[in-house]
Amino acid sequence: MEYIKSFPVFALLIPLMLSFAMPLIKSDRTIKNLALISSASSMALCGLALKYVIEHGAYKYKMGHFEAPLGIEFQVGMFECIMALTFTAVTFLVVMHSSGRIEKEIGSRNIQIYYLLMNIFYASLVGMVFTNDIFNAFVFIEVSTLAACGMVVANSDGRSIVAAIKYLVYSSIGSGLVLMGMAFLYSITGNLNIEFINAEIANAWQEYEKVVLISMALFVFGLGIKAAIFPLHVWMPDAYAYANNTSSALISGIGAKAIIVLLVKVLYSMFGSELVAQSGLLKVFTALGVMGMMMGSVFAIFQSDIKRMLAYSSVAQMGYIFLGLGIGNVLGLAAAMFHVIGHSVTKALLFMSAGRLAEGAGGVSIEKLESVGARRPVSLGLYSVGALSMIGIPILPGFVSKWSLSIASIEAGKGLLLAAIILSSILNCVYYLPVIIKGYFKKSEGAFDGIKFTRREESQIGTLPLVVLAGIVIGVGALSGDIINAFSFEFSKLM
Amino acid sequence: MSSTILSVVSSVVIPFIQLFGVYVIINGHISPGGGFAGGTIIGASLILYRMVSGSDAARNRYPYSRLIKITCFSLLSYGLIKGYSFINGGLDLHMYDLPIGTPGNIFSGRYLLPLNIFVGAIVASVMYFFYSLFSEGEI
Amino acid sequence: MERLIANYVEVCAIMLFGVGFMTLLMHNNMIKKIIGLNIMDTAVFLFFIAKGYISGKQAPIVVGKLEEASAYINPVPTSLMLTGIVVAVSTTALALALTLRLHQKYGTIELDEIIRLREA
Amino acid sequence: MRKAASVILTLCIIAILLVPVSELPEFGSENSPAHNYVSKTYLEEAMHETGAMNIITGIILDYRAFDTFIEATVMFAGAMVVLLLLRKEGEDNEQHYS
Repeated sequence: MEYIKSFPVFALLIPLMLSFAMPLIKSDRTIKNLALISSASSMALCGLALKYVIEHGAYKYKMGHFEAPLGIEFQVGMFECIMALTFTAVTFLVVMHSSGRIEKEIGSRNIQIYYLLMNIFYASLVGMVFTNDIFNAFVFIEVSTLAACGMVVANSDGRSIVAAIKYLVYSSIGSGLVLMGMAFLYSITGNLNIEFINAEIANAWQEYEKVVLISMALFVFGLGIKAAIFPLHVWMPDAYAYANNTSSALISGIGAKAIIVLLVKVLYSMFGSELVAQSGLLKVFTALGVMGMMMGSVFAIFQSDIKRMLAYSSVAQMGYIFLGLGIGNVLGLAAAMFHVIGHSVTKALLFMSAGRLAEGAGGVSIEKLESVGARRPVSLGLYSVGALSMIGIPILPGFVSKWSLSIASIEAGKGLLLAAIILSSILNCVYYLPVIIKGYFKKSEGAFDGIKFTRREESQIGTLPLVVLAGIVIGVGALSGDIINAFSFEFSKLM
Repeated sequence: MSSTILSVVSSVVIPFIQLFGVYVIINGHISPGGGFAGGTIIGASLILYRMVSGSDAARNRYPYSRLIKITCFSLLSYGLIKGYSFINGGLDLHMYDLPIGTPGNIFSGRYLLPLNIFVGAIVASVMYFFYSLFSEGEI
Repeated sequence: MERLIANYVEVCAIMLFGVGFMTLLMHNNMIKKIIGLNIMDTAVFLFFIAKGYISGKQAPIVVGKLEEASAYINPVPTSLMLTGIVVAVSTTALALALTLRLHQKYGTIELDEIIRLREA
Repeated sequence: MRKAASVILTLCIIAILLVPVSELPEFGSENSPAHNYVSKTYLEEAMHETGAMNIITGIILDYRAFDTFIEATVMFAGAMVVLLLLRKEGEDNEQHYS
């Protein structure tokens, strides 16, 4: 009896159970260790589940005693396991990096509740990736929204409260639309499991054509608001910029990505790819993608605050992902999902190293970052690794996803997108390179007095997770070949 | 708000409200109601007690430490019971399960009764949390 | 068109959704925005439960003997909406708590004044 | 200007949503696709498999118990965030545990 089949469930239950135990524990040190243990164990369990799936293929895990249409089930496949492993790995490194500096960021009163919300947040993302039941995914979206909102206001400064309210109002509208879409879908299919809905839609399609189209549009708009695509991204820059470094690294790194994974599951395994192609949604995605890439980068150029710049660059990268969805062929989808992994790892690295740079330079504005390399050599080095990946230097994941997106668009006969990809990459350089150039080469007066040129900036423990994350970024770039093949094999079954 | 009429009437009414809330929770799997409805009723009685007898008396009677222990204990045991039955069912281990019993009486239904009680406890203390945090900012 | 009159409950639910959405967009006061959010949530719950209703059937509670399945309404939407209501309660409590903190910090809960205060 | 734009936006959202409503099965009709074998199985099997006379409780606490478990976490997370926001100084840890 392979107990390994239930590992995804444990990967989700352990952080939830530990978060329920946290209010009873009083010492902050134990709470930090608990958070570290729970994210490490989730990562290990997801890794083992991935190993099992590689050997034995995908399987469905029924939660409790009842089969699919009655009970809830988990779909544990290659796509889900790779995504869950990425999310838990990023969380583990963010938690390890935050344990040294959380007192500085949010004061020592709310540590207990902060780590509680962090545990609930990433457990709900793992659940959102694995679940095969649409209403269950909706409840996971709600938990991740509430926990993310709590993490944004943890540093209780006025601007983060305004950002959190905007975030909450927008995602409430989003979840209202998703629930309305689910109501339409339930009224014509009668069950809530993704595969069963797909089967029911196949024969209910002719009779209730408009209902299926409208519910698809509601799902796309609802999840689009939560994933912050271009025109609906208004809440995102404030939420990422004014939250403390750890929360913005976590929420931007994996928060919006799980919604994209859910959107792909909803579109391709619930509605079916021919329905998606027929409904003209691909043109909408391509348009949103191109607009997002352009406008996101343009906004990012004019930002003076480094964290807002990174937030707008997230909007641009979301544009890449939607461009990949809009191309419509298997390679485009695989490239988009690879970009989800590459971007989630790189963005977490960028936000954490940018936070350290801001501390070194004593402020978030980019002008202050002149010759910050003297004070924070390691952080700036790691920041430049992330920035080079974003720009698209070969070997790094950013380049691989741009490269495969352009191949996919040529294959799909939409060569015009090539121009958009190249133009957006140039725009990326315009707003990523200045920070590196300012940091290393510009010399502002008074920058060097009172600094002893030691190689170590501060605690070695603090920079270890960042170095490991930079290694992972390079590793993902190196392993990109078989990740994309795995995804293409997986999506060729769905297409 | 601590006029004698209010305190006398509430000291008579609150036990019956809580009794009714417990009834709704216990009979959740037989008659309409269940953890959520019963929990809200008990939460309302806690709020009524806090309103009438003032926050100091309420803080002694329902201190934050006891409420957070009850909430965490019921969440943990909900997770343990249901985690056990997820693993037990999912892997078809057929390990020991509570008997279903005859559907009519209270101790029927495998884990329905304990789960209803835990959910009721969670909902009651969370409602009380919301009220006391919004009104005085402390529990 | 006559189907719209037959589905009058769903039409009212969608009207309510529009009312909630408009309240959300029109007003700057945070409390009114939260009221708009609640109206939208209630409209979605009404729509979902209306889909489960079968006229002339009783609630899915077995009283005495279990009658055959066609004597009861569809239990699934009602049980889903239990979860939806709890989600709406938590989101509203969170939004109200944030409004309270806004009032403590900026002295006002008009969103446009707060943005002006922040810019100044 | 903003008010006019939001009124127009809301009206066209309502119009868009009313289009599929005109195609949905009648309200309260017996044979709409939503009342398919899944709800029939719930109604017939719930009492035997879960022992619950109240079928709704049987569904939320046994068939779809994972849903209700996550939803209890929603409530708990909501309470914790409100506690984080509205807690005045000297509240939680300093209090002696009776």
